[in-house]
Amino acid sequence: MKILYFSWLREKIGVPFEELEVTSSTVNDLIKELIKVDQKYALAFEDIKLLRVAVDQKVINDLNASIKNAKEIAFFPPMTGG
Amino acid sequence: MKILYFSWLREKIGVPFEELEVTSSTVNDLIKELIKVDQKYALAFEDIKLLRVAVDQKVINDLNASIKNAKEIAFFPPMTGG
Amino acid sequence: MKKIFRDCSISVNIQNSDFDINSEMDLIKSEKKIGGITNFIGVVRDSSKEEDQLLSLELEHYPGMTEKAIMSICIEAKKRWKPNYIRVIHRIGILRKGDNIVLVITASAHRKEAFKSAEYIMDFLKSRAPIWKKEHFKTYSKWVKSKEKDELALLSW
Amino acid sequence: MKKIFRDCSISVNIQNSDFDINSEMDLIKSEKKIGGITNFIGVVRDSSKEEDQLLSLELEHYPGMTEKAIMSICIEAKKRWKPNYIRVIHRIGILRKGDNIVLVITASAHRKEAFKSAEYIMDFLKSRAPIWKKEHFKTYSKWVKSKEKDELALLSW
Repeated sequence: MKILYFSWLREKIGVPFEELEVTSSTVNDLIKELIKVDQKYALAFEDIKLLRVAVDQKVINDLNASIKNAKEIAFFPPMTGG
Repeated sequence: MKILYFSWLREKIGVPFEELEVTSSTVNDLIKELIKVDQKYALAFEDIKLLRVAVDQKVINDLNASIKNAKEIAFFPPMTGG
Repeated sequence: MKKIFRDCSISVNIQNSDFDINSEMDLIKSEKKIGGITNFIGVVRDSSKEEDQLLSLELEHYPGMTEKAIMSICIEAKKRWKPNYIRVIHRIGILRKGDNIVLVITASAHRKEAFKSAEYIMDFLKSRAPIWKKEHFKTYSKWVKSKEKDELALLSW
Repeated sequence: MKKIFRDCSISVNIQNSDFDINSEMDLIKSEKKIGGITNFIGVVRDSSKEEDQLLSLELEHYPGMTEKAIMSICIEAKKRWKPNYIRVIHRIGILRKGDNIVLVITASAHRKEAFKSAEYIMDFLKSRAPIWKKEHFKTYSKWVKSKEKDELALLSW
């Protein structure tokens, strides 16, 4: 699964994206799975209020959203476009 | 006193402006005074709902507005700018 | 009525000639603290039901009063939303389909103030600027009627 | 994502390069039945309290998703107000003070639909387009924080 990071989340993780084999079936589980792998994920995901997630380029509003069959998951802070 | 006409009021009166000696002291009286002078004024001022008046380049909302000391009075239909 | 931008953030012109949006924009962007610029351009539209009936649109105005009336509208917009810059150019004379009629540019630090100012100015130009339009179609001419909804739009401000 | 105007009245571009407002406008004015064109231009503003502190503004985005997200916003605006034409250009990369960031053009027969569409699109671009801004000042850099009022603005639509 391709996992992408943007803005200061990218800076905290240290890479714009990575290809990982994951076993989780929801976004929430994926976050927990990543935190177990490395401390940097714990730091990046520390303030859950500032965390936004897109599954296959669609923003999800519930961290219990399924990621089964998903091709890419993106983590980023609130958008500041325009 | 300078009296100006715009849009179809100008077309009905036949001139864009005229200099007239008037004795009226309100817009309403001026309208009556003009109508006595010529039938064309009666036709132009026929539909009072469509008549707008500016005294010295300020739109007045009450036809009883004074025109004493006024330099120019303008008659025109509702504006269609923009 | 043309004012030097540095001295006054409101500038109004009534003119026969066309305007160039890019050069108007360049004037504004040289200003500090501008984050959002809204502009509205009104263009001559063929209002006939069948296509290609409009030959020209004639715009008559009340010289002297037009500039004052538009300036008053701009001053009110400036009071309400404090945009940094307001620019209005209204053309008069004979125009053709697709020609520019009016340009309103408003600029401020944030978008909301720019949008509201421009919309307010356009709403008031419609029925508070002493300008009258006459449409010349292939087979007849007629003065454009004021619309009740334009008058109602003013009540919302 | 670049669409030919004749085939689709919505067109969205994400690009590093600048845009030219006049040529974008010319494209629209060739269209029939356009009476009003609203456009909004967002420019890089120095948000520092002292003057001349901003060196550059860096815009990062989510390639692929950005175009889709902006297109969805435009489609919603099109549904609500039926403007004849919507054009959005959002720049990314490194920009300097006064540089153009974003252009939104909406055109319709009447002004209200053009104004509302442009304002709606700008409001949603702020917090629904996957773009992030980093300000580089002389002595430090920081990611622009999202504003609560931008989120609240969406509730008014």
